[in-house]
Amino acid sequence: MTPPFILEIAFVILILAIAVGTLVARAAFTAVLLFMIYGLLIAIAWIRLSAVDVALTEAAIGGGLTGMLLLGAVARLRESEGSGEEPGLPTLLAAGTFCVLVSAALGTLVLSRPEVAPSLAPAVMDNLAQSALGNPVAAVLFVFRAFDTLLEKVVLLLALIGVWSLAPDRVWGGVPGLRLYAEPSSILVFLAQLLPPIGIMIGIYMFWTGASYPGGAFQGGTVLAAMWLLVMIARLQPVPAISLRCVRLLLVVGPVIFVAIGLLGFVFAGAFLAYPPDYAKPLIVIAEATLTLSIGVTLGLLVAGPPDRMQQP
Amino acid sequence: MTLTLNIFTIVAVSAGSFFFMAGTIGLLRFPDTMTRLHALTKVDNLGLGLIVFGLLPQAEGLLGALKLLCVWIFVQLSGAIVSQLVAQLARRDGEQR
Amino acid sequence: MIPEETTANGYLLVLAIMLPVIGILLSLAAGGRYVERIAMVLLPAGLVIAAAVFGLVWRDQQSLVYIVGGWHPPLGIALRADGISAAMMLTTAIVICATGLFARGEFGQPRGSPETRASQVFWILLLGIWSGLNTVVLGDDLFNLYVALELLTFAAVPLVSLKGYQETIKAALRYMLFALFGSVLYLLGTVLIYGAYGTLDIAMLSGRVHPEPVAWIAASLMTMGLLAKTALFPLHLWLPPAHAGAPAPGSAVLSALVVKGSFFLIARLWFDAMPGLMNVASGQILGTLGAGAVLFGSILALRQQRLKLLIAYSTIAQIGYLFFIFPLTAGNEPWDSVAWTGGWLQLFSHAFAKASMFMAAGLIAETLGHDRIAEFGGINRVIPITVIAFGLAGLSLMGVPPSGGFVAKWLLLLATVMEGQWWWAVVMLVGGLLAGGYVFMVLGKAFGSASAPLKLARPVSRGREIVALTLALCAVLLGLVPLQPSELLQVGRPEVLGVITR
Amino acid sequence: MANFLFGAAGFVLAMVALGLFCVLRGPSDTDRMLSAQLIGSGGVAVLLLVATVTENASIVDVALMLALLAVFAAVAFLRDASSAQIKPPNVADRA
Amino acid sequence: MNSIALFAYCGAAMVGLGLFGLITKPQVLRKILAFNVLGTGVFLLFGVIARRGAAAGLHSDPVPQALVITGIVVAFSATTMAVVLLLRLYAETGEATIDSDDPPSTGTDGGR
Repeated sequence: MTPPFILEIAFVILILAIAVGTLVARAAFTAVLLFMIYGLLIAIAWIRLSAVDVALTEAAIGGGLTGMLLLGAVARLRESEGSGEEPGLPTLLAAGTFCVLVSAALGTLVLSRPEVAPSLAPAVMDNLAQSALGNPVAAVLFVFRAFDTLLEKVVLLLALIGVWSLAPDRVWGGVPGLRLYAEPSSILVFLAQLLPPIGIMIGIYMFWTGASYPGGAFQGGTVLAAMWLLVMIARLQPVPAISLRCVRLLLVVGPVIFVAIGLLGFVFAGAFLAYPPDYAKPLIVIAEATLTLSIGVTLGLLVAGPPDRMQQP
Repeated sequence: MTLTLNIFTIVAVSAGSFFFMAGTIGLLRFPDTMTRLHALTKVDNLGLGLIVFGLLPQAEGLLGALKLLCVWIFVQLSGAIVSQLVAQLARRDGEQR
Repeated sequence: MIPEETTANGYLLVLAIMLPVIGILLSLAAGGRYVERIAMVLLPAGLVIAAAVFGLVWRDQQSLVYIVGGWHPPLGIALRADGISAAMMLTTAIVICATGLFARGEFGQPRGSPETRASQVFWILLLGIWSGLNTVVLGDDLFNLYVALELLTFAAVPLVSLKGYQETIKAALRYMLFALFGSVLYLLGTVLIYGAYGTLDIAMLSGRVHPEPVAWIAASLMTMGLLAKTALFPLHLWLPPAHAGAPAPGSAVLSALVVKGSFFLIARLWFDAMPGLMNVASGQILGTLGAGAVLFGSILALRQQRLKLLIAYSTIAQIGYLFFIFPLTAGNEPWDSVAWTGGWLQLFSHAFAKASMFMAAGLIAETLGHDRIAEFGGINRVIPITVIAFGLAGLSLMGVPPSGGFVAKWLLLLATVMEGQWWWAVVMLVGGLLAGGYVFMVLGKAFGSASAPLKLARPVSRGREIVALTLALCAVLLGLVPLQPSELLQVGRPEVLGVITR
Repeated sequence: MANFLFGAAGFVLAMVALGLFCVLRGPSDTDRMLSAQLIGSGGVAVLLLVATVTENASIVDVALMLALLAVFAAVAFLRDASSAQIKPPNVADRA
Repeated sequence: MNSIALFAYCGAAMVGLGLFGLITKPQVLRKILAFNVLGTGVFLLFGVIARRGAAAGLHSDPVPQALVITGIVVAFSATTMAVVLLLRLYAETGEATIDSDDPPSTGTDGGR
């Protein structure tokens, strides 16, 4: 065993210990903190698996947005989270046996056919030139399997509708109940003025570099969402009402353009979601740019939660 | 030249790692939140700062170096501001009690 | 193996999925009164597309295929409409359109008033369910189907909690957790399959999957996940409060269509992706769970005091019948067997009947202001059309001629005789009797005399009653299909495709 | 050089593991949060070291992302603490 | 054993842990956390398969990577929706659990 491998073993044990901690920690707050650290370590694990695109996504989501969402939930649930009865011993045993069996089966099966590891990597590389993108993962997301990506954006929007649908009737169209910093704080305002310009640049960089290197619309959009939320929490910008026309338009602009490009493919490239060879790169960049924006707004509003008050006139 | 740079890297990264250790021990041993805050800022400033410094010579090109510095600035910024805010809150809650 | 190409008119498949998606995007952007108008334009358009696909598959006796973006599987994604998908698409379109018409009374946006929550959310979710279902039945790629399943879940859960009462929120949360459990297990199976066979395309998998541990574990995990979403006994706990708590048009869509989406995938998995895996044991296990669902659901339905819960439990029972397809087709050529046709007919006729029943229940509840079965006396004189619709739909659930349910159950019974598996026949007969019990329990009260003069909450429109009746008639009309294996439902089955794939 | 940097990464990772004890111990939520911040900085340091060893510049992007969002997570915590629903520091916590 | 196998076992263990938490934990928030642990476990297994499929000059098969990114987005959306449902339930009832043995037959009032 080489030293790096021993290090890896220690790393994996650490991850699993944190996962256990997340589930058994008595206080919900500790559980959520551990989960955020878990997200960080998982991002490192993705690097070890040579999947930098995924690591970026996990870092953005696991550490940042999910953490914020769950911390907010814990703060609201404070008094009651401890309630609820653990199931009886027979249930625990049955569930435990089931889970151990699943784990054991997975552990033995995932690597059970090592003779030829099936892979689509050669197929992706063969067609990469045609896709007009340099980053193979982006090529899969926006060219080969663009249909999945498109539907996934619809899933995001439906989730937002679902979140909004939990608002009381009288405040429909009102302002999301994002929790703000209790009192205006000059230090926080300073942070909220300083960080977002840099953050937005990084977001744009993420999406721009995504065509050729790891990164892309989703990672960029997450950064935008985080910066937007920061500005709102610091009370620098008001939380917008969900009935505002501009909010609605920002939400759909990316998917609409993506769908439009897809439909144009019928006419100009012979298939839905096919790009005409000469314009592939600019079309994908336009789609990605608008998607970055829409994803940012969608994620920000998802975290902001359902409306809880009408906009003050 | 390369050798000098490598020695620089080794010294700086070692020093940075040392501060990480110091910070962690501080968190474990210091008696109250304020002093632990102190430990944290040391790690953010010096620990990560020295590691970034040490890695600068190994960075690829200007953009690489710039990104490294950017990382440090972010962590620095968050450390500073978080400690300010935590201190503010701690003081406020302290007065209330 | 020669890759399949996009067939003529294959673009219809893309349109069937994208039309509701475009509707969602436009609705979100436009808001207000436009949302309902957009739906009213798109519903008939989608119905025409579904009918066209159905017609083409029937006429040519051949699947429609579309290669999205021109990238062939395994790299790209294909869409395929075979016989069962075409029939399922048409059923979906009819039920969704009927639901749309029915819901106008409940979720219409009055002129000049600010946009209301329920109306905005309902129409968008309805379109979401439609596009999700169309993707589920047309998708030919296991991961694409995962996204489709999630689309369906994300549209279905908020529908459950649309009324916003505490019970419905609890029901929605429980539904959500079951659904998440289900989709993660499905995804896990997908991962194993990719790891073992290097493709997620169902048509390619059918030739590659062999009976071996990886395939078995993947299939079990995926099936378990999908069973949780289908609410097959004993994973049914979430269904009754969820389906009973949703507003009537929502319940109609959830019970008639959404649970069928995940059933459809179970069938795709066992019959199309892994045909080599189907054997007597797996068939018997699935059939046993189905039998449990039939008995358990029917008995509990009999014990309900509220109409919507009764109908929800009846859904659990009726889903059970679908799973008799597996034991009755295992081991022989499934497609030309009577069980294959019977099972799918059960799905379609139940979709129509159940949608109609939930609409009828909604109308009764609106008329009376409650849905306590014991106080239904005399309701037949107030809303006779609704009661007739309920009764006709009930015929199909019981399996009494003339109805689609009768043909379906008759064919399934025939199959038990032919296969010598008499025990399923016993379950079906008992289930039919119990269904008769709960349907007549309701009808008996409705036609009985009122103990006290009926207090009417508010009148319901004749148009909505007719919508419910139309769906019930659809279920009855399905009884006119010939009592023999349907050729349409065999279109595109692996054996028929065999010329190309093997 | 590579071995040294790898060793340094391992060392910082060990410190991260130690920091976990602080998260579990607390005693106040603020202490836990501070420990988590420390772990965040440690994770960033590990990534930077690994990026240099493997000469993969994209890994620095991941570190950048983590650093940026660590600020964000901290603000989320402070926001909740600021509305005083979270226990103030220095009050023993049973967990 | 090599590092790919190590991560495979890690993913498998995470799936087991997550499943156990999802099934046995009474508090919804813990169920949501467990769902996320379970999800990352599944994604990690996919990552292992991708890493094993390194070919054509790539260190990892890009198709599973792309699918995992999509999966992470979907899992995040699911988490938000579950959290918001939970918070609403808590606001209405003061409960943060859903005990499955409460009789549904007394539950809903379809007529209101």
